[in-house]
Parts: sequence; structure tokens; C-alpha cells
Amino acid sequence: MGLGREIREQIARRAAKEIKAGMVVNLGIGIPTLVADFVPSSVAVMFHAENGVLGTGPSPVKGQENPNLCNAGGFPITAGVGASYFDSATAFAIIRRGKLDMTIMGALQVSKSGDLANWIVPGKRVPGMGGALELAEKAKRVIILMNHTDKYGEPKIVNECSLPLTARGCVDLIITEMAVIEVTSLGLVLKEVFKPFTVEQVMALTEAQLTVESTERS
Amino acid sequence: MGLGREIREQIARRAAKEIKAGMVVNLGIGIPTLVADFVPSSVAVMFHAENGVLGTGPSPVKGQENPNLCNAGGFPITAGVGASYFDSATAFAIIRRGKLDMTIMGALQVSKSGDLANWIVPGKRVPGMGGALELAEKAKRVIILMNHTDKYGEPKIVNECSLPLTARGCVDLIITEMAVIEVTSLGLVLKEVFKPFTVEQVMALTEAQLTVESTERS
Amino acid sequence: MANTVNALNKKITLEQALSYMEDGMTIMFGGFGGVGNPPSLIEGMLQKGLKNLTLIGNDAGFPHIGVGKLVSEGRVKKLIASHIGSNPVAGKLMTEGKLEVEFSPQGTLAERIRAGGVGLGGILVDSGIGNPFVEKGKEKVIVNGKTFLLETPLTADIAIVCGHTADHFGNLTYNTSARNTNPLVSMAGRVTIAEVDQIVETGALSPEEIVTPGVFVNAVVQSEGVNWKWAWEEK
Amino acid sequence: MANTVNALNKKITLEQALSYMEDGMTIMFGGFGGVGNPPSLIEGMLQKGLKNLTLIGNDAGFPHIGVGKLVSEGRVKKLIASHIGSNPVAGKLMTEGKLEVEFSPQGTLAERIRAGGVGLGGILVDSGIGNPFVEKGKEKVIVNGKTFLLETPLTADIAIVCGHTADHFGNLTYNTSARNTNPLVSMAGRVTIAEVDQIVETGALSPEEIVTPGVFVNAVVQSEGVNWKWAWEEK
Repeated sequence: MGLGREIREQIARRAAKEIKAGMVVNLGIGIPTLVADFVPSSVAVMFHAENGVLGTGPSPVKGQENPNLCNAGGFPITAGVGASYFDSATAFAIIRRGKLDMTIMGALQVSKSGDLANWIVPGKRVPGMGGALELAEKAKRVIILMNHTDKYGEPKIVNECSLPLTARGCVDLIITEMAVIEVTSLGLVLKEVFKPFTVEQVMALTEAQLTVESTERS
Repeated sequence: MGLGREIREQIARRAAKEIKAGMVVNLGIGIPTLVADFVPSSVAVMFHAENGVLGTGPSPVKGQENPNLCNAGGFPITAGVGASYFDSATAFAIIRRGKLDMTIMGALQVSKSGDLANWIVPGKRVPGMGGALELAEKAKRVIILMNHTDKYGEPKIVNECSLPLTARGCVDLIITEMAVIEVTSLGLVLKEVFKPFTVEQVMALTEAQLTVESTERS
Repeated sequence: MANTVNALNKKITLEQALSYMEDGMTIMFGGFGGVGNPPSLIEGMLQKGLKNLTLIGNDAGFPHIGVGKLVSEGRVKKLIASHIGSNPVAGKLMTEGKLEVEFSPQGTLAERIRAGGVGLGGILVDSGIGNPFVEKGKEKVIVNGKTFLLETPLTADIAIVCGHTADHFGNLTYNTSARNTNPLVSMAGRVTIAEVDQIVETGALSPEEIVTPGVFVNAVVQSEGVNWKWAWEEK
Repeated sequence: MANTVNALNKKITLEQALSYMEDGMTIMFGGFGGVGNPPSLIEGMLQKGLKNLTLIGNDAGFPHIGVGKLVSEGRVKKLIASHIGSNPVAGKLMTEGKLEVEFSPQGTLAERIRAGGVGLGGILVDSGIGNPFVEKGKEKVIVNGKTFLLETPLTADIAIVCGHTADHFGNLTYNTSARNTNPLVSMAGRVTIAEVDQIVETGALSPEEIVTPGVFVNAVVQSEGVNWKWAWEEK
């Protein structure tokens, strides 16, 4: 949504650092899909897709796609080492049983207490919750990748979400084009600020209060 | 239970005539297991086992058994043409969804209205209902193969079952060493009497009233 | 259907398969984002002019892909799905009041279809507890002190699925992630019709590789292949 | 367990596997009439002297076969199963009040285990409606005018399953009908240990042939094979 390729990749690259070897990780549509490309091949990860794949591999070579082998967003994938196919009831059994170490997805709004809104724009778009609700509720760690502000320049990190919630208190980490923000029991903590932004700029465009842990700029 | 091989086979042979091409049939432990041997190979049947097999084939050659490939009674089987393996939740999905055309099982008592008791002897044996309850409730046709009387010579075809019921009003046909009896909405109908027994002998050893449809003796 | 299809040779023509479908029916479809939607059956449904359908499946496909076409052409009066985000036409019709949509969380929908397919009366799920959109109209049941939503099973007059290989008994395998909801949907139809890439003699599939036992399948139709461009393909 | 087993190489020794088991635990086992019970894990449990166990599985095996041995040797205080007909020792212990047994109809038991494995809060089943032995102690729920029993999910501290082949990630295949309850049980353990005939490199199994995705499996143990005679074998 309005973010250039370079910035989208910067967000994805930062998110990739959260992924450790042996994790089982679900990547949502949009910027989250890019994350896989920035995980070093030395870090063995099992990527999970809601349609029924565990262990997706690198993107297929153009022209060699199997149209049946896709991720939940409908884009062609390949099967990696150790991959398995199963029905989508099993795909959600993995989610519901808490076997996902991490889910990385987009958001419309995140509140100071980690409430997530990412599935409905009242009066405009009601696309349905898909699998986002279950992913957000059940994954051990929920990481949100998104623009820091909406298309009107309004903060998306707010005190209380004004949009209908996907799930309450589920978000652990927010990565935007401006900053990395952690959701803690004491509120939001500003962990990193991306160049060329300043702490003050981030705070100005964030409705919720941010505790500044360090002034690290990356 | 006390029936000789020849008589057990006679019962099984008669039961086999109820099986038509294309049927999906579950065979219980004991005499019902023998039924498969008397279905002509020209009659293609899909035999179902609760542990997760559809389409069992002929009994394996002695010494060539696969100890893992068994029926629900634990006896070695083979996979027939078109066989499939699945978990036992799927095996019971087939049962619960009414996909079984027929189940053939033993009984302790059957009542005039087709109530079935075959899983518990109060104060003596409480083996558990296993899969009999679901088979009896859900199969389109329930055929009972059993001794006409119990080991004390008492009738097993009764007005009301004294033993705890497996399922109510489920039995369609009873085949014993003496007779073939159909359960109808008007009560029990004596369809056939096996040599050397007479209609009078069958009636004398049956507590419930029998309507005699014909005096056919086979 | 049981009377007209040979229980051990379920191969029929596309025309025969379509003869079981009527206006107003509830039709459940396998597939996820178009992948695993049965293309020839859907094309046949379009050409037959079927309308007032209730569709049940994961999503509304894309406007010109899979079941999305039935939605786009106004053949559907009600859709039970987990999202319609990939088909803006569905959203437009819903907003205009021309399409009723019932949403379930995706995993709940899969389990509701499975529950119908295996003959359960319902399932208790905690997904969406506290979420007014999800809770709306649903009974709550407490088990061991924890609250769950009672989610009801889904079945259909006809279930249409897309497999890779079928034998004449209807045993099915699937192609990679086109498996998705198909094995669940295959159990949930009063009549289940499988469209497949290839039909082989019964006995040609290994009992280990069969995903859907043929007993759940009433008819098998040879696929004529996908007749749409995927969203990721170059225009 | 998560800390000691490598998430991508779950192969451990039998001794390591047994180190996760303690007296009094609830242990769920795969298998049906002994077939598909994991023999080496059961033998190890016997030799370790485990007792006061709650076992959950299809049946009580035979007195000298599979889980039947644990029952016969008095290691089990409670058994949740569909029948104990093939193990007279279990019946004797139950009659003597030395073994508590909770019976479920077989298909209901399978669905209860699956419900635990996939994270449902319960399932509604009509099997046994009107049967006082089955109904006893269970809540009734009415859906669309029809009455169902509320059956609760089953999970366990440890689930032990028996597979044919595993890779190092824990992806599993099964051997013919030894599949039975194993794929269901594999999902229902807080820790799931799979005993298999052979362990292969991750990547050696086809994604299509895998029945249980490795994400449900915490540890893989090489089987030493069945150490009992089957009931059908000549003495």
C-alpha cells in the first residue's frame, strides 16, 4: 500500500531476523510473503501455508510453476526439503494446537495493548476474516508488518483500535518503514528506528505512547 | 459358541446370499468373518474394516501374512482390488454418514422389534461396545448371525431384550442354525427353516411370535 | 443417483454429472483461491444456466477464476465462505444486497465441512470468542469451565471436488496443494462428483496413496483442464 | 522437551524417549488390537517400571500383546477405550476394582482423540443417544431440533505412535492398517513420540505420501520390532 519496493524489502529483511532455525512460521499476503527471501539458507525454517503445505521452498523458476502448488495467497511455490501436503483442516489443526512458532501478517491498526484489526473496513470492505483470526489468536508470536500510517497519514498504532478487531492482545512485534516496536505488558516499546527517521518523527506519527528503550538507528 | 464348523459355514453361506454386487459391507468377528469366503468372486463387494481398510481381499496364504494388515478382529487380511487405507476416524465417518450398505454381526439377544443386545453381560462381562453400536445404528441393513438359543437352551430371539441394548430397532434379518427370520414393521417373519428342523421346532425355541410366510426348507 | 451410477464404475460424462444439478441447490466446492476448484464442472454449471445457488467453500475465488465466475455472473444467492477478499465482484454484490454471505473463520469452516462429512452434529471452537462478528447468533457451550462457540456442520445437495487421479470406484488422489479443502468437501455431499485429470482402472492406485476412499464419491468426471489464466500469470 | 530435541532432527534413543515418562502420567497410544501399538516404547515402559498410568487408546490389546502387557502387569489405574474384549485380564482387573475403565463407542473415541489433536473444545455425536450406558454423565445439546451428546476432547501428557517410516523432522508414513488410530493420536500429545521401522533423511519422503506432518511429532525412535506372538500365529 504505497510503499516502494526498497522499503517493503527493508521491512521484510528486518522481519527475517526474527526467524530462528527450526521454527514453524506462517507468512501472510503482501510484505510478509517477501520475508522468506531474506532468511539465510543456513537457517532451516518450516514455512506453513493455510491451504495445506508445510515446508515450502524457494519461489519457482518462471515458466516452471505448478499451478496447483500455491501458498494461501494463490502464488506459486515449491516444496522444500521435508515438505508435506495435507488438507486445510490439518493446516488449521497445526494453528489451533499452537504448533506455529510465529505468524507474520499485515494490519490496519494495532493498539497499545496489542489488539489487532486487519479484516474489515466498516462501510467499505468486508472481505471476511479468512485465516487471520485463528493465526493471530493461536500463533506463539505475532509479528505485524505494515505502513506506519494509513493513506490519510493517520497513525495505525493507536490507543484503541477504531476498526473491528481480528483478535485482542495478540500482537508481539510491529515492524514498519519507520520503526520496530515491541508490545509488552507495560505498553509499547520503541526498539529501533530506521534511517532517515528520528525518534521524534516516529513518536509524532504514533498515537499510542512509546517507551524509548534505546536510540538505536538501523 | 458351540456351533460346529459345518453349521457355522451353513449360516455364513446363507448370509453371503444377501450380499449384492457393489455393496459396501462390514463383517463382524466370528461367523460373520466367514461370510466373505462364500461370496462368489463374480460379485464385487467392498468389505469395510473399522480399523481403516476398505476393499479387503481374500485371506492371505499361510506364512505370507503382513502382521500389520488386519481386520478389526485382528486377523490377517489382504488388500483387494480398489482397496484403500485410512485412519479409524475416517472408517467411522463412512459408518456415521450411512455409507455402509450392510453390517453382519453376532448377537446375544434380538427382540421382536429388532432391538439388539450384543455387548454386555451384566455381572459377568463388560467388554465395551467397541464399534458395534455405531455399526448397528448407522448401517442401512443389519444382519445378525447367531445361535438360535443360548448355552442354557434359552431363546435368544425374545419379546424384549433382558440384556442391555446395543441399539434399538436396528436389526433387519436374523440367520441362525435353524432359520432365517426377517424383522418387519409387523413383527418377525419366518422366511426359511434349515434342515433338519421343522417350523414347529423353530417356533418352540423362539420366544417372540413368528409369522410363517412359507414352509420353505433349505 | 445411487440407481443410475454403477457402484463400482462411477465414471460418467460431464453432461450426466450436470443433470444432477438444479437451480436453487446447495453446492459445496473444493478448492482454495481457485486452486482445486473443478474447472469443467464449473464451466458446465455456467453453460447450463444454473442460478439461485447456495455455494459453500473456502472463498469466492477471483472474478474470472474458478467458482468466482459463478459469483461474478450472479448465479449465487448465498455464499458460505471464510473470505471474499480476492473477488471484488463478490464484495460489490454483497454490498448491493444481491449476495448473502456467511463468514466463518477459515479453520472453523474447514472443520464445519468435515463435521458434516463425518456425520457429527456440531463442533465446539474457541476461535473468535469475544469477537462480536464471529459470535453473532451462535450458542455458547461451557466445557470444563472454558467457553466455546457451537459451530454447526455443513453438508450440501451436491459436492464438487477436483482430484488428480481417480479409479473407477472413485478412490482419489490430489495434486500437491490442490488437495486443500477437497478431501473434506468430498465427504460432505449427499452426492459427490469428482472431476479429475486422469481416470485409471480400479486397482491401479496403491491403497497407501489414496487420500479419499471411493465410498465417498458417487461419480467421476474427466476434466477438460483449467480454462482461465491465474492471477500470477502474465496477461 | 522442546529444549532438548532439535526441532529439525528429532531422532533420539529409546532411553531418551523413556526419560520423558513418569509414574501417574496420561499416555495415549496408537493402535487397534495390538496392531500399530509401538512395541519398543511399551517394552521400555514395562522395564522402566512405570505405574499408575492413565492410558487412552482404542482397546486393551491382548494379555501379552501391545499395550495389553501394561494392563496385565497392573501398571494402569485408568483406561479410556472402546472395548477390552480381547484382554480378559483387563476385564478381571476392572471387576476387581483395580482398573477404572471409561468406555466410548469406537468412532466417538476416534473423534474425541482427533478433537483433542486439532484443538476443538468438544464434538456433538448422536451415537448412543437413548443408550443409558453411553449417555451417562454427558450433557445433551440440541441442534436444529435434533439431540446430540456432547463428547469431550482427549489429550495426553505423552502420545506414543507407531509408524513405518519417519524422516528427521518427524514426518510419518504408516504400514497398511497399522495406520488405524495412529495419525489421530499423533496430534493429541503434549509430547508425541513416534516409534518407526526406519528413519530416513529429511527430504527422502515425498510430500504426497506423508500422512502425519512432522510438526506434530516431537521425537522419533528406531523400533526394535514386535517382541510378541500374534493371536493368529501358531503357538
